Amino acid sequence: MTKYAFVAALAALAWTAPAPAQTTAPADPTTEEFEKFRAVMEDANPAELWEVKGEQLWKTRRGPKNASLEQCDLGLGPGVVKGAYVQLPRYFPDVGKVMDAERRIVHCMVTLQGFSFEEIAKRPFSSGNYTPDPVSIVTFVAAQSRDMKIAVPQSHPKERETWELGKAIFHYRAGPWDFSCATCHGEDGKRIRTQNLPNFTKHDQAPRSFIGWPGYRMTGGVMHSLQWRMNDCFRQQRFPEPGYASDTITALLSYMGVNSNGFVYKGPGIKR
Amino acid sequence: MDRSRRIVLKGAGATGAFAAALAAGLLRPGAAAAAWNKGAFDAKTTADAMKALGYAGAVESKDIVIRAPEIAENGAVVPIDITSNIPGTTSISVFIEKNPFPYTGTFDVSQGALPFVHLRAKIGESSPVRVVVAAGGKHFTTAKEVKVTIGGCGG
Amino acid sequence: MADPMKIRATLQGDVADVRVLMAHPMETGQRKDPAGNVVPLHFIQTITAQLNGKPVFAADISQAISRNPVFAFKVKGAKAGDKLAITWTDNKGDKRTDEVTVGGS
Amino acid sequence: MKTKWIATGVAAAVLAGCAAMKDEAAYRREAAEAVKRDFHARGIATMDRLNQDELQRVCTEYNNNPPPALAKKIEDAQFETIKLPADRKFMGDWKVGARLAASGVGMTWSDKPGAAGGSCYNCHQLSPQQTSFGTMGPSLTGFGKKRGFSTENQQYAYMRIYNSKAFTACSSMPRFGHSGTLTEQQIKDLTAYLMDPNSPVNK
Repeated sequence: MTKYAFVAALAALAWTAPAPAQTTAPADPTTEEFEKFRAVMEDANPAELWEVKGEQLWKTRRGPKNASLEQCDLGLGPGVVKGAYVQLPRYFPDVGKVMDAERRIVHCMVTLQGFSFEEIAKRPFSSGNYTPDPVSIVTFVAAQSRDMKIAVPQSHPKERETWELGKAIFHYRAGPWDFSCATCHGEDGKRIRTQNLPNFTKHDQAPRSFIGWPGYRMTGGVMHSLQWRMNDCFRQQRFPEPGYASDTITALLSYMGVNSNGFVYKGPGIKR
Repeated sequence: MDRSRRIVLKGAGATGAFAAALAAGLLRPGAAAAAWNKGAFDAKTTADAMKALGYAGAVESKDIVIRAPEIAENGAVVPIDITSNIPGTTSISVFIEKNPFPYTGTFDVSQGALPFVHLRAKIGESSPVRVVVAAGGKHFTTAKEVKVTIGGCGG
Repeated sequence: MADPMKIRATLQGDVADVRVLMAHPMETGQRKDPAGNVVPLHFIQTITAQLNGKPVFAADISQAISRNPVFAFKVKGAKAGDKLAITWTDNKGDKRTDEVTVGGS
Repeated sequence: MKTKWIATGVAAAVLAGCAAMKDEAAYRREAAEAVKRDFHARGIATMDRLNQDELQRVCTEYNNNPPPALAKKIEDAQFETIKLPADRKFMGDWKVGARLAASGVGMTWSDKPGAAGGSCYNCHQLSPQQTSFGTMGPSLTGFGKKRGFSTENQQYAYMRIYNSKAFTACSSMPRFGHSGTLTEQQIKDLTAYLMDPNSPVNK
């Protein structure tokens, strides 16, 4: 049967196409119920346990070079942690690259402390009782930007290019299921199951994800950073695995971060 | 053994020295764990657990307030606030009826705490959360249903 | 050794509002690790709190309490500068005590 | 003089327009290069997954909104990919379909080859009893009851699941048959879940 014969047969049955899905989300009682308890959960967030751990790791002399991270330059000068997280990703002249927070921390662990990037990248995500050091450290660093405005810079040409690249990767459809990041995060008011999907192309919604990370994830009871969030999104996207602390991840975080500029960062979050 | 008696026994040595001994790890954990009611914790039903705790005759009360989500965002971490408005409340016990082992814990507030507790529990499937309050040697109870659903991509 | 607790004890009149975060896996004995092996039961069983050395709150709990447990309770008759100590003990005999000053940070 | 200014202005505008378009296309090319450089194969998720087919390329380029003629061309080509069951029977077991509809696994690097569900509830409301459902796609509650339990509608459901792009060029819905995610029998079971009068979807 040709397509047209088939469509004609359907039409003969006076079958009408379903009304298009609603473009604006109706008031969603499930979401409202979750929101009621969000403040309760945030008030006592196990993420604080990793803030403490991360601070120790930041200050302790470790690694082959027996150095602390207190000379690490997160963009505001060596050792300046306060406010650094909400201004990342940014361009770093010493490496000629844009780096996100965790990538920069790992860079400092490699250059200042002598750790091996390959070793860190072998097991970069939390599972069970294991939390990689960069995850604890980024939790500490992020907490030092609590209640500060997100201000990811776009003054250097490389920063603007990185944002553009992030936008293009965000919209890149591929894989067996034809997904891009935008498939789930390019429309307003959509859900997967009961989980809300912020539209990252919109300035008012992008912060809804960016602000919650690093986050204590109730599933598994582990601490996760944005590096993990990007990794697991690509898994769900049915893509191959993105490299840890790679240009692709930095570009996506640049896209999300800049789109969140002007909003107040609330510190490490708690996630479903 | 009655929980409040256990606290009194422990309270007998409750001086700065006791706290210091605890902090220094001098007291054997076995001493503190002696009264942990294994029979109740191992019970497969709320009724059996309540029997093991001596709560079998608990009467329904509107003076116990349970604040928990109607639908939990994640069954692994369900926030529960319990406040008892019953005068003389000495302890608050929690049972998650559909969990494999319903008895979740007892919070002793007889030694100077207000009759309130916040906890976060694992709820395997939609279930009533039952609370039993001990007050003046009597037992009171109420329950609230918490729904647990599938949240994310499921993969 | 177990990681430290995070305790906050703020003062509302003469009531100390206590909130505690504990680092503990709270294994139910039913979970499997990625290799498919059952992770044995491992959970906090008892919690006690002392205000200046005097017991003020206690709990017996099961493995159904969430991983990395969070509790809040309220202690009467507290004043700024009081010492609040919390101790937990788990089913393997591991234990941990941490202390904060009421009304402190 | 004046006309020259205008002419220059127009030329500049055209140039600027071209430059902007060129930039976007350049970034799209760069994105394709970046992912191919930064990603690695893991489990069943091989690197060839990053190569866009014609449909993926067009949908990316037009932000899922291609010109109508191009959309029609894609839809016609996708329609041709649909393999109907040899026995022309579209209905399987709705009970098996119910399990497939609720399963979100399949095709990720942590999944085993061949182990896949339909992920239907991630995006659609189906049985009114299931309160946990996504809203990315339209509600399919009462699918068969509303449309009529005809063979044509069974075939339509089968085709939609097999290759949704045959009807909407840049639909968000995966091509479950075309991509080899679901077998013919699994698509039949899902069709039954939508179209069987006894299925909870139609209750």
